[in-house]
Amino acid sequence: MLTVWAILIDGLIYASWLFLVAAGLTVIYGVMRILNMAHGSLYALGAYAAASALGWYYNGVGDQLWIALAMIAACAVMIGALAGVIMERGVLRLMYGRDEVLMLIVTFAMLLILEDVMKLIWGTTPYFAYQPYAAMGRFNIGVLTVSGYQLMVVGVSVVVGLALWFWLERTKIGKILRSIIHDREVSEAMGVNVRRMFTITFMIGAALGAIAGGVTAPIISVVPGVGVEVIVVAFAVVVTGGLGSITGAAIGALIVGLARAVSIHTMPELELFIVYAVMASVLIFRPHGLFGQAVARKI
Amino acid sequence: MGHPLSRAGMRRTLLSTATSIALISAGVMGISQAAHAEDTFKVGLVTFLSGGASGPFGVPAAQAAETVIKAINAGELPAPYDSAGVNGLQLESVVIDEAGGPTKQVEEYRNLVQRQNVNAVIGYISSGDCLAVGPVAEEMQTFTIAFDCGTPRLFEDVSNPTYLFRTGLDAVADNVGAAHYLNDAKSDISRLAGIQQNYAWGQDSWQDFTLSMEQLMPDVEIVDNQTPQIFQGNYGTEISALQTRRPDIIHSSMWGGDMEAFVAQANVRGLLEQATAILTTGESGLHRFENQAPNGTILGGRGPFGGFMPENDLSEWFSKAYEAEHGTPPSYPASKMAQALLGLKYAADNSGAEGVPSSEQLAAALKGATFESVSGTVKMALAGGHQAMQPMLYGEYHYSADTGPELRNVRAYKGECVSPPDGQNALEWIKAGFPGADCD
Amino acid sequence: MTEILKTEGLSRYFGAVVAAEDINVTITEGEIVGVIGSNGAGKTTFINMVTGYLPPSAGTIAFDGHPIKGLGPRKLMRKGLSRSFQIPQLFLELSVLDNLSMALSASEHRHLEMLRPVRTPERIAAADEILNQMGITQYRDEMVTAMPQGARKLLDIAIAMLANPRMLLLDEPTSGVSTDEKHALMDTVMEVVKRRGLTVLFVEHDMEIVRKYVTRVLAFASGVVIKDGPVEDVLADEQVQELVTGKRQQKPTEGKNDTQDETQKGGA
Amino acid sequence: MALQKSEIMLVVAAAVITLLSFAVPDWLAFTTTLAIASAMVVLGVVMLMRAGLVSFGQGLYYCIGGYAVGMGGRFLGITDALVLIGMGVAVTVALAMLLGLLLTRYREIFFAMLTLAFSMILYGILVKSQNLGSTDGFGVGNWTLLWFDPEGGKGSKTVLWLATAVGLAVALFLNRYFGSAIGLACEAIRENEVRVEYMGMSRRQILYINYVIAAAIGSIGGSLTSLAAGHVDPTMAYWTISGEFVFIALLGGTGHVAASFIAAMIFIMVRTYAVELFPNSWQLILGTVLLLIILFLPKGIWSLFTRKRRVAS
Repeated sequence: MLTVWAILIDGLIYASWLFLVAAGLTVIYGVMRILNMAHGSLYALGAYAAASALGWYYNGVGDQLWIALAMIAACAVMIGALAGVIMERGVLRLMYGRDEVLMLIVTFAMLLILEDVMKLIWGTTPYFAYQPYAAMGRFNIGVLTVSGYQLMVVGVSVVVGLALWFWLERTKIGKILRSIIHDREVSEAMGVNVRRMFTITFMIGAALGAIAGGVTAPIISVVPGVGVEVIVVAFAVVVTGGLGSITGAAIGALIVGLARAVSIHTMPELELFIVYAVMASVLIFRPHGLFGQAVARKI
Repeated sequence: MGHPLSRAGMRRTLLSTATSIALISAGVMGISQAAHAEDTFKVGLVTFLSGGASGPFGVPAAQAAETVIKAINAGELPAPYDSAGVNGLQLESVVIDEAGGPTKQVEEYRNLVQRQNVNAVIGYISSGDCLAVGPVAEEMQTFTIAFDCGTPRLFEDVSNPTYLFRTGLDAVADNVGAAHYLNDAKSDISRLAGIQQNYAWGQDSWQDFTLSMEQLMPDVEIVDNQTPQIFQGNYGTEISALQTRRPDIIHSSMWGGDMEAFVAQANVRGLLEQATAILTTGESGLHRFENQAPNGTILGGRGPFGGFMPENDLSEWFSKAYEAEHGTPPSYPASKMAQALLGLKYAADNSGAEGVPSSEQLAAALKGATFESVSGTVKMALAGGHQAMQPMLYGEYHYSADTGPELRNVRAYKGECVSPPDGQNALEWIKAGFPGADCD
Repeated sequence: MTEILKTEGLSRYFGAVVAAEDINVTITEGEIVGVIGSNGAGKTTFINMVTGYLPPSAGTIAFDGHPIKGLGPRKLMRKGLSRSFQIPQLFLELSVLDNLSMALSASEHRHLEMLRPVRTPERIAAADEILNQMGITQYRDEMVTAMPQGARKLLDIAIAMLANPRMLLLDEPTSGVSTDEKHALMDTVMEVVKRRGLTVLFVEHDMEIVRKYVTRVLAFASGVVIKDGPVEDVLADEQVQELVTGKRQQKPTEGKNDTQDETQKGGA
Repeated sequence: MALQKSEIMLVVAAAVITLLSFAVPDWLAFTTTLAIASAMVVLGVVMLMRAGLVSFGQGLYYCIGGYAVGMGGRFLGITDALVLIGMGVAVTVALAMLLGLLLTRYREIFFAMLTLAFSMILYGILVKSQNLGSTDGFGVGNWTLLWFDPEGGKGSKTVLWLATAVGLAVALFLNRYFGSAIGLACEAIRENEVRVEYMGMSRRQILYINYVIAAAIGSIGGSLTSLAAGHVDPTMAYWTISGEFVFIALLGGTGHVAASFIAAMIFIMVRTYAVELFPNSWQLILGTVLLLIILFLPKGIWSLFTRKRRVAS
């Protein structure tokens, strides 16, 4: 029974984190049909930015938890949006209209470049900004302890999910974006400035990636390569859930998170390929993922 | 000793990156003019400059190499290495990134030897790279020192080495030593768990450790072993799984950022109040653990390196010089690189060669030799004189505002205690109950 | 005179939308049948069902006396039932000759050959022949992207013919072609059809063309066949008249119609 | 069948490499061998690309080919290089025939992700196989070639000759294949699957055959790599290695078989020099080169040759 509870709690915590990482990826794909491999680098950028800001803050400036949390959010959003604009305006814009798979390679190239740029800026020494994580303490649930910070990540993830839903369903930009998702050519013909929408979408997607990194920074040690490790798992989540679907990303994250927790608690040996096994088995039965839709060719 | 994120630290990182780039470009410039210059000795240095192993291992090792090579060329080392250069030759280095996997490293090794015409190669943190490069070193007849990799299979695969050396211990010694330390210092434990990165290093470490524990502390129950992916970073689920098993000792061979992240998370979650961690590579975090690892956490340094270095002229000089240049005391990978370079200098100085010593002369000089190093006196007593036999040390981490981080209750185990006699398979030796071990 | 195609109660629904309902048609070998009706009347749905692209919701189809419902396009091609498309379905980045060679290799069941070049002298000769018959020889070595719409239509039909079909369904062969070219195009096509002795069913909006070439007409409206018979009888029918004239009035909005919608992306 | 012009060129190129192997330094021979070996895996990727599919998991077969050589020598005592390569191909074909049944249903990103998943599952299994050395992998024993024992079982010249011969055979085959009915049918599938079915061809059958052949060729590349490097490890199945093959395939383009070989050589040389000259920022250089190629040579470096020819004619 204890194990079952532990699995549920751990699965939920991990799923929230996965959703945070995957949300930006799926938003960008949904609107722009670009599977952004550099999403992992945006995650890393957010993590580095947050870690260095926290390092500066706790190194004599102050030690207020809420200021630290606000700094994480601000830094991550700023650096993510900034990097997003540069990437979209500087590189992706030149490539629109190319094959979907070619865009995948373009973002792979950006990933390689960003990895080294970050190394030139931040060096290779691990950055460690554990203070907020430590400051939020822990809660005991029976024999289990859960860290307050990780519960907060669950909250952040719910908030981000709801905000995205609101943005897409209830705002004007959201409506325009949905029309682009539905039919790009028609929306373009009807006067939608698709390019501007792409820039906005990419900025938001990139900022989401950076937020995921920023929120994770106090938990992990930020080292070169953190982004690369994250990207494939995030891919697996969005593909499982159905590319371009926010609900899909949430459900995909839950399934992968729970499956992983089950494996770690019962068969730790399987952990390495559980994500891929889940993705492959979902795709076998639902070739476009859980919430993905097949587009039939029209003749 | 400031926080690594302080502005000074940042500047230092930038500065050291810049200097290493400058150093490297200088090395490259050297190719054209000094490819066959008779007054230099060219050494290829291979270490991680990118990826997760670069921060904790690769870059400190590269920085140590920078410091030591400069001192060797200037003749500033303490005795017995106070002559300038190696065998009177200026030491020139070519630094290569170890990232990219064994196949690529084999390629790079060939490039180093044949295109860059290096006289010797020092490098390799990853065991996979060592295993792939070892046979090639023999094939290409080039004097090669593996400075850090820990696989005990290295000299099983290259069973009759001529050119290949390792100036450190293998991973067996880490884990046999860890078991001895627990037996001596924590005799009351009953439940043991582990967490290892999911790859060869982690798997081998856990195997060696649990087999040793079965010999030394057969009553201890092994309750769990978690195998998170390497560079995973977030160990929340693993920590709960460990908590539900209620161990009182947690063995981990995780290294670098992973190890530090695990320690910090486990500490916040209260796991490290429940259980004491024994970290076989924990020394690399010694100066970074403040507020993260509880006092009493047991650290190893893969031998008498880093914070476990004995006090002698060389280690004193090295600690000072390294800290002066790079802003933090040397961790064990830095010391191990320094030791490999000292081994090279010893071999060159004693090769009896006129001018540039050949690989054969270097190998003959280092084989079975005894040389002074930052870790004390190194005996090349294993693998037919090709691998160092050194003591293994463990100690408890303690931090106080007055003293800073320090190691207490340090226990040292002789090389003869933690390494199997020459030629014997490590696993069989452990399973047989360490025959011939001298642990007094 | 043998029956070649027979449908009974053929229907297709998209959710609540009736695309085709209870279509009972029998076509005899050698007939040239015109299909008329406004956009969205179910003409293309009918062709898509008969050629295996859309599974029918109900009803049966028999080709040459054998039931063919449930068979895919590939199997139907093999049985001698071929079609062309309203929007030509071509390999845009391959040369015209390669498009044709491919069709020939498939009709010879040799499309899995790995070592022989696909352009054998025999296939080149056969391709040249049909290009000549269709009057598009000048595009032989061009990529399809370099061809004008009318030539693409002809190439699309040529490919359909290379499968050696017994029956050919042409989906709006003259749509997208200028009024001047329509007659020339149909002359060319029907010339080849006659030479090959094919049974043909084609969808057409231009009543002049219908009158000129067909012996029999099927009139569709709202997914149902409202009239089936000799060309003069059908066109004289009041209901059909209404349909035809009504359709003429509708013409400016053609692009927004749902049949059109269903088909407009074909070439993309 | 008379030799085509490009076939003569391929034969000449192979002959030149063989002759040069006597003159060039050992490291260049080794690098060339690796380039030829990875070019073969890349050709498999190119085969799939021509059919409109991008595999991010060709490392699966590259790895199987490598491990077949290593394990055949270690556990079965087989030393003949050709037999070892053949074993790899046999295992690969068996697996590809199984996975192909599933994978031919998928397109685009789903194909890419599923291929990636399968190669990562193999990676996971190998990492867990402690008796195969886990992530460290293991050394490939000495091997022979048709009863003779080249340079004491290792010899980088012999493996270059072997790679050149095998590479030539594969290149000649694929050169024919790309111009054959099935080769063209693959391109047709990329362009318009509906028409392919309406020509009476089965796209799944064509894709299936194409996939299995691509896998077999990838396996040969893996076998040659492990014979040359003398070591195998699970990295061969890791997704970044597969990404590298896609990288090289794009670099070369799908225009001609020779493009993959040239691109593989360029890639390895660029990487070698970037690693050497800028050990701290070689990824940056690689990424920039990749972007520039996609931007200015969307059809790969081979378009340089065809463009020139078009200008000339």
